[in-house]
Amino acid sequence: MINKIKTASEAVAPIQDGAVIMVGGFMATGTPEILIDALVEKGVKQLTVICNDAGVPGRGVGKLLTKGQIKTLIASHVGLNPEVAQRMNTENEEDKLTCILVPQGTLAERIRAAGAGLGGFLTPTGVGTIVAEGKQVIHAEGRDYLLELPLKADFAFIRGSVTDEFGNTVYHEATRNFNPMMATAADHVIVGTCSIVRVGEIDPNQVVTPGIFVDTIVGGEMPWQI
Amino acid sequence: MINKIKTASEAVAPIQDGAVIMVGGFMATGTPEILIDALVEKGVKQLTVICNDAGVPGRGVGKLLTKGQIKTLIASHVGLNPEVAQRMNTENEEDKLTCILVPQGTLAERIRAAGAGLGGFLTPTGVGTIVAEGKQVIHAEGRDYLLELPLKADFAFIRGSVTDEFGNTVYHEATRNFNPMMATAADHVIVGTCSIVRVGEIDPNQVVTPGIFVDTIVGGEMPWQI
Amino acid sequence: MADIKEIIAARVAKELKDGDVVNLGIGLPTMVANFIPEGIDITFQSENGFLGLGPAPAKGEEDIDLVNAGAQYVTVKPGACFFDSAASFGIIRGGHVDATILGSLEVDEHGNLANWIVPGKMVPGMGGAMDLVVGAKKVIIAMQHTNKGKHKILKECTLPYTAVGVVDLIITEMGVMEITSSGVVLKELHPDYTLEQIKEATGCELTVHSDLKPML
Amino acid sequence: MADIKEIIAARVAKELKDGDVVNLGIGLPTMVANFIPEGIDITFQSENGFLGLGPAPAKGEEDIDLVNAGAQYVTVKPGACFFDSAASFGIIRGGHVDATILGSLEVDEHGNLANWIVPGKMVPGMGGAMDLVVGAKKVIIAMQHTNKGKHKILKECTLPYTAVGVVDLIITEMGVMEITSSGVVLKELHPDYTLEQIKEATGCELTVHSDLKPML
Repeated sequence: MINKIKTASEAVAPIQDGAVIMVGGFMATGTPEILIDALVEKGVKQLTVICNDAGVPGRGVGKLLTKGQIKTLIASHVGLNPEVAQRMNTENEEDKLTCILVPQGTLAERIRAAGAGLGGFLTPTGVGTIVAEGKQVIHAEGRDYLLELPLKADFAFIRGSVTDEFGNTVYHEATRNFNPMMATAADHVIVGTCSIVRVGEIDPNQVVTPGIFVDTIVGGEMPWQI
Repeated sequence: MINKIKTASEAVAPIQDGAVIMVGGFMATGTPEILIDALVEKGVKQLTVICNDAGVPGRGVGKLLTKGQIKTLIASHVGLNPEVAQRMNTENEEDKLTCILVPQGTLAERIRAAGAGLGGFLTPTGVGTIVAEGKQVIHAEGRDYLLELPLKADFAFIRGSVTDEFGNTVYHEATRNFNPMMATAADHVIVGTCSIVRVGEIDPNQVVTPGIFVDTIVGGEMPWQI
Repeated sequence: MADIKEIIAARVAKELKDGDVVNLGIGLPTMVANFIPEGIDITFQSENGFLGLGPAPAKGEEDIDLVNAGAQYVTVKPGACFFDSAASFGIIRGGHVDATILGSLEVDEHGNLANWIVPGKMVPGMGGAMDLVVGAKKVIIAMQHTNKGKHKILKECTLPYTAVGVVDLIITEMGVMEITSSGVVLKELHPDYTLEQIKEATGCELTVHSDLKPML
Repeated sequence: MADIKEIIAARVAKELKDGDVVNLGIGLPTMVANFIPEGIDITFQSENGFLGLGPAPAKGEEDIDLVNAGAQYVTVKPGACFFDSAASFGIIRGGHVDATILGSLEVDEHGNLANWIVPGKMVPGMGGAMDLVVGAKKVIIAMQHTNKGKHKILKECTLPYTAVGVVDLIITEMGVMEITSSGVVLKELHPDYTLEQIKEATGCELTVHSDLKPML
């Protein structure tokens, strides 16, 4: 079996300036902090980050934001991290953050669509709002829908609770959120996990993310990082 | 808590002639045979059945077919049940079966879309084939896709391995197949399950079908019915 | 006089029926859970990925993997289940949530809702609100009737929409209002206010229901 | 001479690389699993809902909840996982299957495939085949070169398509052929056959690769 286990700095080594990275987590619950920390240390810039939210200062993608590593943030909610507004409104063009807001259900579904080989989907969410701007409206079976397109990434940072050496992963409680979809929608998937076990130790009925989606496994993720 | 537990005949009592019924299972593995048996006994006719396949004679939806209760079958594969061809080609108009074939991935996704409130989705499957007939072709990001529409039903027959009294359900091994999507896409969902347990006995991390989707629970489903 | 927020939350709770699946927004709506009558069994959904949301944990008993969509520690009740965000919004958009209760900056007489952005000022993002109000069977707006005297219930929203034509019911400290095809209908008036006061506090025409009741 | 089906299956197995995810069709393709060399780790997908498909169980050790897409009893290997049909076809359509191996009634020089229906005669349905050939990174057709002498590799399919322009490789008992933008290229010829024989058994032009090798 191919050995997928690496250190966090080895895992993020292939990531270059300008990369598109999906980061699991919801207000940093379910975000692999060890991978974020390694990326902060590596110092790559001009990143496009796709994440439900902007975390909070000092946690999750908030750390990348503080370091000025994010050029574009695609998220559903950024209100709990005041740095987002500051960086969106900065007069220093080089530091300026572009923030693209996507309804949470649409964000989850666009990521799923990319992973599942769908060319898009029709959602009633956002019809008649500014979210509809520039999008095709399709009338089907008596109702208007927006055509939303798939969303892919170069890398995905996934946060597992238990991962076997093949990459099969389960998520504990509310840490699951965006992680399972993101694991399917990036060219290169890195799992930061709390516990690495041998192949066969996870009941096949309980696996949430199949190991075939996982390229790299990093152990040592903690239940909480400050 | 509302009591959802009924006998099989009580469970199928609301089903009338002409109903649209989704039936979980893949070649009858994962089909709730006790519910099929109750429907055979009830004798309703002119049903539209949505199922991956036609089962085999004497198992799964094959039993309904033998009794002439199905008017229209929506499935991806019917080749392993020779009765399908016989009934499609019968000269007796009243007994004639209409069979609508849908690619398996498209069938699963159409059912999911109905349950998830999507107006449809774009799939590359079927482009350039007779499956595309009558469907809108949408060009997105450099590729042609078929617009496929959601598929709903009046009733869903779901086969659980373990179900708690609220309806939370897990599926063993290959019995899962279409059951989880169908549980979301019908007005009235009936689970035939092998084992009914108390609320709280299933680990919340392992539930596959949330109990909110389940209207009726019928115990006594067996690992195999002959 | 009881706390205004408690008055609103208590009244909202009466809209919920045994067996309902309900999503509560952040802030005031969260308080609705405290007013569910005995014998009424509600399943609360948390859009970050579970059903069966319970009360806040006791101090020192927080589970760090278990927070609600507002990033607060919570508990789950027996019969809960966890799932991913795509499944969560499948439940929401698919019409499997009986009622969503949320606050708003503005609501108008067409049932349009504006609660996610104040251009040039506040850009928090819509989170799950756009999906919730489009998908839930019943949309209940629970909010203070005015913003320090400024109208929030209007003829036309002035802020960008969250969604159009989705609001079913508005519950404030002054009354209970239904959005109908002929505008906003006042069904209950709180005894602390007069008809004149609520009309003055409302930025659109308020039709008084022929069987107007006191809001209790 | 070895069994024709075994010759084909053994040659197909050589196309697979360590770590590949592979879906095997019913019939001949299923035999490919018997020819995977030591040290090559393949994860087999079963489209009815799992990864990590293993060999058939011993008589009497069948698990009734564990069958493949052909309704035969199977086993799973350590590291397997189960999922639903939507997830299964997400894996397939999403390009996460490295190779799909299936038989066919007809293939043509444009890479078009026809293997699911013979109008007026056989209407078994497409099952998962249409999704598999559109989604898998590599589509390998493993079949006997002709149907009792009747051409199966054609200029144009005569039967309704399963999909258009999807076939990468055709492996028969006579040779290994690649579908390119300039038609069907013969890359390997089985030593039991002459160039003339394979050309005669093929219903379209067969370009012989400049570095033609024996099929072993």
